[in-house]
Amino acid sequence: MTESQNIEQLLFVAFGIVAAGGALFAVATRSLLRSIIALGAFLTAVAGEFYLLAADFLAVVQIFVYVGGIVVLMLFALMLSASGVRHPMAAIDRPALGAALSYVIGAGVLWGSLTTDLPSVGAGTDDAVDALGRALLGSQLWSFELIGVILLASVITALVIVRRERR
Amino acid sequence: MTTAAVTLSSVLFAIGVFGVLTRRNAISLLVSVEIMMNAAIINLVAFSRLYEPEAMTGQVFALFGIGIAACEAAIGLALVLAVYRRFGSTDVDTIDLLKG
Amino acid sequence: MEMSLPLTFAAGLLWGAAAFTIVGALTAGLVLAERKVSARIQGRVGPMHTGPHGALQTIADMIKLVMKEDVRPARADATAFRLGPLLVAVPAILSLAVIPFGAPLVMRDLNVGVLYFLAIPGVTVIGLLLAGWASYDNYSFLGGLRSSAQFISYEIPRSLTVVTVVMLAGSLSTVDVLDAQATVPYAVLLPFSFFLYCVTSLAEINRLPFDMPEAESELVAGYHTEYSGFRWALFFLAEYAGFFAAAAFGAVLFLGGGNGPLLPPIVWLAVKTAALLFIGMWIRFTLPRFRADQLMRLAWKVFLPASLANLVLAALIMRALGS
Amino acid sequence: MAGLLVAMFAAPLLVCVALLAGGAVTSRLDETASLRLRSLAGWISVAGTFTAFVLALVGLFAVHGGEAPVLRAVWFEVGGLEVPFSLRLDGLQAVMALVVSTVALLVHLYSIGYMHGDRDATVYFAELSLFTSAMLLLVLAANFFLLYVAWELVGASSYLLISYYFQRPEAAAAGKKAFLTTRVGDLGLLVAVFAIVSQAGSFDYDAVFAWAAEPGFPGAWAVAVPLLVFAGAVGKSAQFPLHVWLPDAMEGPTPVSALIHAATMVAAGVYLVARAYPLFEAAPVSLDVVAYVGAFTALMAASIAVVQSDIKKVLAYSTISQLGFMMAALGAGAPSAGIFHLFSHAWFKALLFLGAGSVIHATGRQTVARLGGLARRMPVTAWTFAAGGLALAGIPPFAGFWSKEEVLAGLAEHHPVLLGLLLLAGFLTAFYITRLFFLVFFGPEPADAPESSLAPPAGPASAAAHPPDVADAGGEGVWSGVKESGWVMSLPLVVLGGASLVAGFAGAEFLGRPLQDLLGLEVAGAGAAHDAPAWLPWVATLAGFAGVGGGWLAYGRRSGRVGGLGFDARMESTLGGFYRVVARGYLVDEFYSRVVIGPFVSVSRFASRRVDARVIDGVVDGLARTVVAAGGLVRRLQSGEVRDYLAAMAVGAIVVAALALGLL
Repeated sequence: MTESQNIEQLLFVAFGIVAAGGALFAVATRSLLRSIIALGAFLTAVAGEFYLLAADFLAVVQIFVYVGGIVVLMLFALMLSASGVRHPMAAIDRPALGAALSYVIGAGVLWGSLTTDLPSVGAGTDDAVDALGRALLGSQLWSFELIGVILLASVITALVIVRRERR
Repeated sequence: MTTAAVTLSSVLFAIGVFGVLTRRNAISLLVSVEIMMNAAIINLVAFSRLYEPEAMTGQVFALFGIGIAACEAAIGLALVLAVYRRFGSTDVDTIDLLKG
Repeated sequence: MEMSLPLTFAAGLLWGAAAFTIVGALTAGLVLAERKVSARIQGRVGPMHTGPHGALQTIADMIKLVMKEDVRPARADATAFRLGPLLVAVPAILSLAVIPFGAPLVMRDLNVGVLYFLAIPGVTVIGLLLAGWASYDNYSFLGGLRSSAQFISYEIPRSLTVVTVVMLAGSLSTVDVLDAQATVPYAVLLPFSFFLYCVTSLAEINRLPFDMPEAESELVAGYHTEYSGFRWALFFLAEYAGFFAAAAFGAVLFLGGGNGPLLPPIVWLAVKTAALLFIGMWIRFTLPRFRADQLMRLAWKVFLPASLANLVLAALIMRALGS
Repeated sequence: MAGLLVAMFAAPLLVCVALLAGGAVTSRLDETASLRLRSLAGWISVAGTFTAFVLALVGLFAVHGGEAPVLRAVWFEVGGLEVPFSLRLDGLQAVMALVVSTVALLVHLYSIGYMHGDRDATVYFAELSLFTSAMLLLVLAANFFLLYVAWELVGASSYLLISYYFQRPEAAAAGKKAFLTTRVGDLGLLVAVFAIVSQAGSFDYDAVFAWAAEPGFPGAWAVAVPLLVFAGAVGKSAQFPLHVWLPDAMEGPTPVSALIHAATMVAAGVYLVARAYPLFEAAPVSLDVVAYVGAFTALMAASIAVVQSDIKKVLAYSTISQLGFMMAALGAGAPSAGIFHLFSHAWFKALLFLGAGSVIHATGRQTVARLGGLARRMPVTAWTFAAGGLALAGIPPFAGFWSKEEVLAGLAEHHPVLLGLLLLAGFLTAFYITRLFFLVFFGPEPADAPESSLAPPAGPASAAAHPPDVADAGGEGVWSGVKESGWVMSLPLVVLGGASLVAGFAGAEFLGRPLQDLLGLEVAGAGAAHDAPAWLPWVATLAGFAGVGGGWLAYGRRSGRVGGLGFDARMESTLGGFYRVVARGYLVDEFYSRVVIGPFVSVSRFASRRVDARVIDGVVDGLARTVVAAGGLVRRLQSGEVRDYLAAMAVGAIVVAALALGLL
């Protein structure tokens, strides 16, 4: 194990702590605005994890779509609906039930993944972007097109839903 | 690092589940769902590196996951706005009628 | 240049610190330049008193700004109010990281550099929304919403336009894009892309004729109405950093960046960037402002189709020429 | 090349989807965009059909050059049965594809004029494009399963188009009738497809034909399969006894009638028989059935057409009759003659329908008694109609002459009786089309118009005497506002008029029958078409001229005095009850409603009023009461709170995962 791999691991853990902390804050805070900002921090940290996992392209896409897109969308929704201002959010509801269930699920998933015999870390390819591009326009072309169609459909659907009825 | 990745992903997933079960605001629910989604995507990326670094299947899947998340957010938030207009609140517990 | 990760990390920190200083200095220079250029265009002389020909005027202004009291509206959300300007300024500076200023002078030759440059400023939108929302003021809120709507709308045609460059260069790395222009700059090969890039970039950085969000006449000062002192200076900094980044990036993508005879690359890049900056200022003091609805209509009904058509056309031509 | 096949049917389909989606979105979001889309819809779908037309043309040349494109792909697999998605283009299919796409193109173009200003034009063009796509798929399919799928698609889209004016009860009923009547035949085809795949083990044309050509071909299947296939063809091609839907289908917009009920869909049955010809060859008795049904239908429908009073009904019965000619040729062992007649018929019958549509569009009327003297007002329509009529009557050198000649020659050797029937039908054909032409375009203007067609319009005095039959333009002088239709409507007329004149040469004997060569359908044992008796062409031509001459004597010559309809009245008084029976289509509809529908309705009534209302409802109500009572207990689980459901889901997920891992 080289020194640089060590540092990489360290960074991975650091980003992981940021991510987990952001996620926890996002679900725990009573202010919806802060929850969304925490989500943004969480997503950025996850983008860092992607970078460390040799997925540069995904990391940038994560920032592009998630932070620059979805978080902004959520902020818009928050501001247009003014929820959280006129109606301050209720405190966490039934925390015991949530904690129990999420503990069982999380522990189960963790136990399942750790008891599975995972291979040791393989090296990422050198030109991940190139390989990704080839995969998207080659073997995965149909799924890629399908995603486009789904996106278009959801955009239209969202437009139709949000549009105000004519009086 | 694989262990770290699956651990992180499990923890994040559990946090997301907790949020979904305990929050009452529709936007908060979406936030929690996005957290769960990211937990899954982290696994995809990590395993993509483990199993078939050349085929990129995991990364492609992760990319699709992000795309689907965008769709989900668009429609979900549109619904939130529509619900807000009708009920004056985005609290999911106020929406307990099948017919608005 | 292959560096080990810790070294990269340290270099990154250094770059960050340097960048903030450099951007501060750049902003001072750009503001002065802008005031001088506007004065020339309007037949005035501009600042003359502080320093020779007013050269130190902006320095004085900056000192004044930093010394001013930091006012915050009573009902404002404190966290969001503080976070807003930071989230606007930091991405603008971060986006400079992938611009190749000359052979060794690029902080990080990401193999997704172009995409990075397009993605990072997207975070700015969050800052704009937060700043507008947190000020608890209708003008600010409207300004924030308008700015972010404008930003998001123009981000799409801008990205689509840059895709033509990526297709032609066959790489997402800014360094590769630069190398690919060793003989002919892309402005010659992709003139329409260049035009679209310039116009949408002007809109992205909120400059005239697209500076609707801060239109003084109707919104006072948009999302930064309630800001003062250092936080206001951050917005100002971000605007000029963004202006500079867009020009430098345009010079790299379309004008061959540091490529040029005789002179060292950094000088060539400076010359080309300065030319684009000058054009930006020129436009600012020549054209009138658009109305908000015109602005959005322009983005969705003109620029989006135009950039799509440009993309398809470029792809077809490349296919036909077999490159 | 395989892409060509997909693109051919996909182009109109894409247009259909785009129009429907665009219509749905714009009508919901933006009124002006919706209006703009409606006015553009026609041109969009013309573009789609034009693409298909160009591709069909390319395909035709490719086939001619000997390289027929083929596409093979597995569609899905069910329990070891592989259902292919395979397309191909051989001579027969290339000719059909060209006919379909050309007529569709012209009809789309014509529809832009005809449907101008219609409120639902977007939907209309989407449906028309859907039909075109389905029809092309039907033609291009290379296996029976895909053929059946396309067959149903064609049926469904035709249903949509027939009942396009669904606010009118007649149109809705006509659509239903067409759908249900053809369904009777479709059932036969469905059973045939099942039988084929269970016996031959494959859907592919080639494999099935190889199976049929085996020496030990089992006897019962050999007869049953072609007859079942023919049942499908009888339904779609409106042969006796399932012909009753076609006249009613005239409730649809007239361009639809031209496309579906003249040139393409009704020809699908003929195509089907020609396509499955090897199956029929294996059982000569099935060929005889085809021949007799076809010839009988030809004569019967021709006689009905003579006495119809609605311009479109005349053409509808004429279509049935001509399809009978084609079927007769197929049954007599001359498939290429049948397809040749299909080919030429498509042009002139589409022309006649579009001409009729032009008249209806201009005048708003379609009863011959209320038309007349239109030749001066609408010269293009009149002269192209005349060309179509001459082609239908079989007057040389028009298209119908050459193909009818081939049909008759095919019958000459083995079926002298049928030959006689068809000669008589040919005479009647010439007669009724001449009658129609003179009644519509010559003679005086209708009684509610001034005496001279040149005189200025008179007052509305007499208009009220005749109730409007579609939507009368009002009480002014009847033809005063009538003028030739715009270019989008007259261009297709002129093109089809030209085609009616020259299309026949494609299969003419003195040119070496290039069309028949391309089809590659000639049956091994049947040289009959080539050595027909020398007198036959003369007799046939004579029959045609006799019909035209008779028509002129009865309706053209003395039209000035008795308003053209005098001969109808004379026929009625001479023939008496028989005339009325014929006019009502030999009472087939009445027969059905008495013998089939009546008992069916009474059985249904019994089932609904006694069995259903008392027995079944009693059981169901009892069950329902039990369920309601039980539901009252479970109701408490349905709190309507999203998060309760989510929690339940999470618990469920845990349980399922535990079960899957064997922990519970």
